[in-house]
Amino acid sequence: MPSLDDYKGQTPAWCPGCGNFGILKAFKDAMVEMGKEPHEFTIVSGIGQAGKFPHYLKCNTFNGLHGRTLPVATGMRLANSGMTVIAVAGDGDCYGEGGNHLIHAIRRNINVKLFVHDNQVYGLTKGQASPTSTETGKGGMKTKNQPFGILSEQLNPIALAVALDCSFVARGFAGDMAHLKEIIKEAAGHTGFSLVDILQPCVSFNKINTFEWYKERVYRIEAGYNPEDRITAFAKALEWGERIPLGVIYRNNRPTLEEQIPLIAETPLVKQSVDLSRIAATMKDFY
Amino acid sequence: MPSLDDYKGQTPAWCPGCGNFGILKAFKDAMVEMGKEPHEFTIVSGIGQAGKFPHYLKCNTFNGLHGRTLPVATGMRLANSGMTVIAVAGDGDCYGEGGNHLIHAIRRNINVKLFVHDNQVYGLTKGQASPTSTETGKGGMKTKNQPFGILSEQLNPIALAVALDCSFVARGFAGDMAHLKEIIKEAAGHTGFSLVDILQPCVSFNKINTFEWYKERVYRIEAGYNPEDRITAFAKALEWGERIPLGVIYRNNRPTLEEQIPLIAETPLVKQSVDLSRIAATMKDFY
Amino acid sequence: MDYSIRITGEAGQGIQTIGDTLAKLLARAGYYVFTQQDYESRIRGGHNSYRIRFSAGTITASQAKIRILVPLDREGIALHGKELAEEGILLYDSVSLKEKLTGSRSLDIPFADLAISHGGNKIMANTVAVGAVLGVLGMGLEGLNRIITDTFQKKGEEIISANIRAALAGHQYAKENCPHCASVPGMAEDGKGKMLISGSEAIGLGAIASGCRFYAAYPMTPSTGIMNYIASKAHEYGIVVEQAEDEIAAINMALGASFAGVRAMTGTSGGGFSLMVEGLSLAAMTETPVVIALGQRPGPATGFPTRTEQGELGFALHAGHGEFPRVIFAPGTPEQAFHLTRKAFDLAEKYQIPAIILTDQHLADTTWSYDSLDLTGIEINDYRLRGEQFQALPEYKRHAFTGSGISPFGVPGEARHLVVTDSDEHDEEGHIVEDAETRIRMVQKRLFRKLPPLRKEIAPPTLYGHKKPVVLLAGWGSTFGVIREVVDYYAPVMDIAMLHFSEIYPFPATGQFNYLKLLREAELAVCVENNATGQFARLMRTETGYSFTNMINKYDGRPFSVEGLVEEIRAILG
Amino acid sequence: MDYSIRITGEAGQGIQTIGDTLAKLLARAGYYVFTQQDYESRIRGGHNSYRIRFSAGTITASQAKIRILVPLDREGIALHGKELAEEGILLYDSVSLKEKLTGSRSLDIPFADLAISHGGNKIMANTVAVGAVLGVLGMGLEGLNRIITDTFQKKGEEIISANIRAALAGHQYAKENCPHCASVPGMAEDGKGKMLISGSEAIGLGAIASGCRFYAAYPMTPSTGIMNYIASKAHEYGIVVEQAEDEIAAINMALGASFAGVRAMTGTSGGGFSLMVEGLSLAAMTETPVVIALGQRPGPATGFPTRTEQGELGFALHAGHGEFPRVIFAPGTPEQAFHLTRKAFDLAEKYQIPAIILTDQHLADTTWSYDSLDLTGIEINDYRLRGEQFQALPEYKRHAFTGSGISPFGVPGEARHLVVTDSDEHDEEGHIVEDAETRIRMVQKRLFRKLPPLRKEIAPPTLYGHKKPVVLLAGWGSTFGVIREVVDYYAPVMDIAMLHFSEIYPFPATGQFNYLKLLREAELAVCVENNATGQFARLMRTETGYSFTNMINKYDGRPFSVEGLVEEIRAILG
Ligand SMILES: Cc1ncc(C[n+]2csc(CCOP(=O)(O)OP(=O)(O)O)c2C)c(N)n1
Ligand SMILES: Cc1ncc(C[n+]2csc(CCOP(=O)(O)OP(=O)(O)O)c2C)c(N)n1
Ligand code: SF4
Ligand code: SF4
Ligand SMILES: [Mg+2]
Ligand SMILES: [Mg+2]
Repeated sequence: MPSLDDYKGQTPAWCPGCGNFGILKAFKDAMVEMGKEPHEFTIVSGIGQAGKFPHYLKCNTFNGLHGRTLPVATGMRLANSGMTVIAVAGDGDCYGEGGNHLIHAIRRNINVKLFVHDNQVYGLTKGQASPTSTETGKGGMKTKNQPFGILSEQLNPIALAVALDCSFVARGFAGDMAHLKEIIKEAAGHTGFSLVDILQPCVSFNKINTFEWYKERVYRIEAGYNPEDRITAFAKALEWGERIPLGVIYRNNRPTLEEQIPLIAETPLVKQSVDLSRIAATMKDFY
Repeated sequence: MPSLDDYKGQTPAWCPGCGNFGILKAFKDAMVEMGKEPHEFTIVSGIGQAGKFPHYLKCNTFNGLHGRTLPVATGMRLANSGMTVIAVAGDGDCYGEGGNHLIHAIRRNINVKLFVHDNQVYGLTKGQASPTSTETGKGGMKTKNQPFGILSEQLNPIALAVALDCSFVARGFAGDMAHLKEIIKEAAGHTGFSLVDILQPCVSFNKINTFEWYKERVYRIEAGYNPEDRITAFAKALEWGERIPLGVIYRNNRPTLEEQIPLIAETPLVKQSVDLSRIAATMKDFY
Repeated sequence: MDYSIRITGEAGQGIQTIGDTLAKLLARAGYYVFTQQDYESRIRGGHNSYRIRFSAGTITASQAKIRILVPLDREGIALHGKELAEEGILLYDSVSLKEKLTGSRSLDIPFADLAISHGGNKIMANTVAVGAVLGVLGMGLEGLNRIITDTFQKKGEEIISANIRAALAGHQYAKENCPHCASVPGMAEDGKGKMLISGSEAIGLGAIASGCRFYAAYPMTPSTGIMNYIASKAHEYGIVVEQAEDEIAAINMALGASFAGVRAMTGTSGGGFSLMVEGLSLAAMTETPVVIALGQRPGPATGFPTRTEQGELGFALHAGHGEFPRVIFAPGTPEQAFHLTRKAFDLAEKYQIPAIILTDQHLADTTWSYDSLDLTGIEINDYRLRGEQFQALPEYKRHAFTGSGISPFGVPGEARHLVVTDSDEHDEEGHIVEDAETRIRMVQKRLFRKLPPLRKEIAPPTLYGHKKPVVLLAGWGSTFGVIREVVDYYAPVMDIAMLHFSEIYPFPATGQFNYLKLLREAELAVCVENNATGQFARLMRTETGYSFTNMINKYDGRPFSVEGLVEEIRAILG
Repeated sequence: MDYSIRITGEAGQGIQTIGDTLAKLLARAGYYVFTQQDYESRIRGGHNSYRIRFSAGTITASQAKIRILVPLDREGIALHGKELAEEGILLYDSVSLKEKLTGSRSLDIPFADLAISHGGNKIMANTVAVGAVLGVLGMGLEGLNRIITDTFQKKGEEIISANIRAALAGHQYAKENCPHCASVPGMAEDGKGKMLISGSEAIGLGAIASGCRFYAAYPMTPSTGIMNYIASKAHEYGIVVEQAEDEIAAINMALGASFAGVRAMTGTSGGGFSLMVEGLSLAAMTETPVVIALGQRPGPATGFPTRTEQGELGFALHAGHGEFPRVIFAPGTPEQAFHLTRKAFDLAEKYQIPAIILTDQHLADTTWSYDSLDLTGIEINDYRLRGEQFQALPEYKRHAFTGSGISPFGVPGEARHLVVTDSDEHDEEGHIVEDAETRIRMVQKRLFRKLPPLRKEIAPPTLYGHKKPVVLLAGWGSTFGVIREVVDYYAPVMDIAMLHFSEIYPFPATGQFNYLKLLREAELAVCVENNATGQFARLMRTETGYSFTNMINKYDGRPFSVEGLVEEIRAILG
């Protein structure tokens, strides 16, 4: 059984007080509680503060490009469907640069767990608006590179995911580690593409959506809530502002991409040996 | 006043019987009825059968890259907010290659009219699955390049647009030209980003979603329907299969991007003269 | 014996089926066959053509003169009629074309009427036409009947026999009405069947024979053929084929699969490759092997989607931000394509770098005939650390500095060791760093340590023709076939040879074969390129300082023809 | 008078504010100033440094020897202490650093305590430090007080006076406790203020002065500074600045705006440029002008996000599928950046092509001082057809073949004429074609007709130093400053010069200035590049056949230092 010590990675280069620390803690705790060994999973991360995540614990890691976590993770799962593959991305990373891959990863229902460190800002590049930033006119921040303010409507990733019939959609909060840990475990246990949008205060660049701001608004979704009804889930997804729901918002049991490919339904591709004995026979097709 | 003759373009290279002819006809009729002159609007199109559209009528035209209609159209509108800008794309073009731009154009609410010729297939490249193709296991087609069938869940562009709070969302059908014409006029008249998904039978490569298939299923949305309620719209958006609604599914009055930029709220950028007399004064900032 | 058949028609009229059937029959009959298609970027209408050349000897290009012309459209007569040989014949259906020709070189065959009267349906007109061509050639119908039986197996006995009757009707009609056609030999002498394979299929087959297990791509002409071929063998060979949402996803998926431990590939054309360029750079930084088939077509931008050009050599060479090594192969024939695809996979894995197979629409879509492809030595060197072997290591660092310069590449999950990599500059373990010392060593490892051994792997160019040529025609990639035929054409009257480069980068050294000496000693050294700017000539100058005496460039979107190139060279010779 | 100040600390400790304030004060006091920062890709923590060099004469690089070192972190002492000059002084707060130094070259100033006791809040420790540096330099506080007043205007009188008190406390403490500091002159002789501008700001200012009306980009270090600067002037100059969802969108937006009739630009770094490459090719095919600022940083992939390299010359030159012309400028100074940005806009519009401004993190982030930038001739040539002039044309074809080779470019909507373009190969009107003849003429128009006049626009390289040099140091882009200083260093003892290329492509002709002769006649011709492979040297060989006698390459992600380059040259001299 792994212990927290097995998960000790490099010293984080995050700012003191950053919400990412809470996510890191919740994640490690979840892995330890699930008895997952570091070599049993791979994290694919992008570029941004969130992208540095895998360096700060221990696991197989592919820290790729900004915005491209999901295609890499998809290729990995198809090649090795025995491996747990986790994608860690920033809100800019995943909803901005990588938006198209999100749409299509959800459609594929590749069994990847996506954790978005959603600080509603571009952290690493010093405070530009991200897709989830609130419009300046609606109380959002001002940025240096947007002379007319943030004008695009704040993206609601949860509503987007529900609309795309995403297999598992949840929201967590870096300031509620215990709850977040449970969501991480639930996502990891779910079979199918899982999006967990994690509210993550950026203490350096987002002076609006602070720990306090979130704490005043978030609530754990009530017990009787049925996350399997898409219309209900859509309505729940639209909640934002005064009250922000935390927890599993939508879930279904669509078959995963991997399950639908007979070739790898039993044995991961990487475990199958290559047989070239039939090449000569195949060449005969051309006669 | 323009007449249909003013809109005579090149001879279409589409297959005889293609649904695109109906769209072309409806579009020209709409323009003529609206009294729009060819030089008064610009069509930005992508690559695919749909992308050839502007060559087959008369108008200012930027036939750009596969998937990139919306950014080009956005740049155009920002530079010339006095120009009507229409984007014409294929389903592969706009929901596949260009999916990210769709998300963000909707968020921006740039006042561009997007017409998607949705034939649920890649026409020009000879019959691969598009994002809106039905899964093979659910009655969809078989393709040459997908040995395990079409496995990704069929994209619902209407639901996606509603989730993103798109300013105007409608569905038309190439086989119901009169109705389509009205939708085109309504979209053109709406202030805000407008997505019109047009069901367009591809007689060469989509042997499933034929004119007949659609005709059996489509219906014009009932009179009392309220397209301004987002939850209702979401429920309506999910209708597909037995019954497919045609008409305006969702609409709101969000301010457009152009309206929110004070600089161009009155006069289009392209009409404003450049004044360099203050450059010397600006240089003084550096002292 | 060296004949050309040309079938023309609108897209959708079925000239591809007619052409494919005839080409297959001729190859099965033992002829050397070469086919080439010319088509527009549309699905129906327009004007397309299908050329089949067959001969008792090796052929590697089309020829202009047509022996049998079968126009299914009137444009075919207008555009190609003048290319009909003196002894040639034009087979057409005056009723369908609404045009009646005069003169002894045309034969009016009522394809549609015969189809209706013998097959019961106009749809079989193309079958009648195939039968008629065989009749003109004096070949039997057994082969065709076999193909009909195979093709319509699922449609039932009825359809099969109707088609067989239709074919017979065309055959008889032609034989009866074309008396002077009897002179055509019915069979190649040796009677041994040839295989017929396109460039795309050869790359696909090469990938399969390299143990490729993952292919992700977004459709784009002229690369889609590779995907289709590999997809057709996916079940049999255990290959996951995934249509990506865009080309960025395609290459990143391939990198994910490769990192996970399987051989992975993607393919595209110039526009899609443009989108893959960031991923290419990622492959380099993370030292993740990947093979990319880049099928060129005329650019810039969308250009001519269905036509050919060699316009992206410079781009392939320099694509990607930052500095890193790569391999670039530009096969000249399907045979080379097969072998070089295998070599590309091997080198990509061995050196943990990206390898690019640079083809174009011409090579992708033409089919060539061979007795067979050489399969000796088809085996896979597995350069990855797996299972026991990986677990047994006392410690493991993905990007370790080693004696060979190549870091050990373990398959994640196969041992307790962690496999970590990063697109940021990283240390031996794969974690982010900021310091100058590590950076220097990593650049040296990724770049300077790999290049010299990599360069040793590269084979010199091929010399075809005279061993001490006075006239030397240089080329790369898909011009192999046409240059070779032009050399044959001029060989009787001058000391001429072809110098063909198919392994382009690292640029071949001269140790094994001093091709520079040959170039310098030739009186005329002409660089023949299917592009406007002479990209290979430029590369040659950069790499060796050598400048060709002459250049022949073609940039109209069409491949060189033998006749055209012969003329261009004649003009140079003066 | 040639002094260097270095401030070090963790990210977030405020060394940038201290550095900016001091640099501005020194420039305002009439000194020539050069600043350079070294920072990591993180927001807080780590170890950063800010160098300020100032002098009575022109300076274009940093120097290693530190006259005043202000470490806000202990690492600053460890890493930079050894670079402290004999006469230098180290100002530190032993309480905050929890470390007490001995020796006469350090001065312990209780920054934090003085801030609390005089300003009332520890937060003013940095103000104390600035005051202390001024005290050490023997400069007055008037300038600082003005900056404090400006900066804290919105925060109110209270804060302003507290800061002024804090500054005074630091100033007095330093003066009193640093007796030998009195020897430092308080003012530059001429007393005339200098402007201080970074490469990024200069490009931004140049864009504004070119009539740029649209800037779309996605944030990426080190190009974000350009966007920020232009955004800061958007209201004043009527510029729409749009943050795109990705770089693909950014370039396509710029093309849309450009087509619509306004001058448009985008900026990015290598990774983002990789994503723009397809759009670049689109610009070429549709002949839509666009200016792209490409700020290089060490690659491949993410590399070193905040560091410098000249690794993308070959990429910028060959980026994009298909063959097309482009302009590439690589300014060596902010002044050049300003003027070349203007020239880039002009040429892009005149020839309807993409123009690339190739900089790097070093040029982007260093600030340089000038008496002023030359604004004579700041005017805009409008090459578009608008309003009456456009409407008056009897007919109009966007891609017409003309005598000059340049097609008329009308602004859509300004006349009844339609403006049509296509990424496919097209006819004069802009509609899709498939034929060979049009293709040939279009390639000739886009490529061959434009290149010769374009090449004539390109200025030759700059020669600095001896007119008949025995040692010639060649460079391009951001190495201008350091090479220039090295030339000055060696000038007393040898005939040395710098040959600097800032207009890179089309490669400068030799008609106006036969730089090749100079290179060939030099005994040593050294190509100095901030990359691993010598990309400029390669380009020189390709374009001219000339090979440098020596190369000096640096690829650790750091810019050359004067001292380092002096040593490397000494090693070559033997
Ligand atoms: C292709 C590309 N474009 C831009 C960048 C620069 N960049 C690095 S991180 C980042 C955004 C960071 O925001 P987010 O993804 O929200 O992550 P955070 O830092 O907030 O965790 C950007 C724009 C890049 N590395 N690659
Ligand atoms: C970057 C890029 N990738 C791929 C292509 C090839 N391509 C051209 S059209 C097309 C798809 C066409 O499908 P769709 O957009 O649905 O349009 P349709 O032809 O069905 O109208 C593709 C993949 C391309 N031109 N550019
Ligand atoms: S900038 Fe924001 S997101 Fe990044 S480490 Fe600092 S607090 Fe966290
Ligand atoms: S392929 Fe399909 S979409 Fe394209 S023109 Fe033909 S019928 Fe229409
Ligand atoms: Mg973020
Ligand atoms: Mg389609």
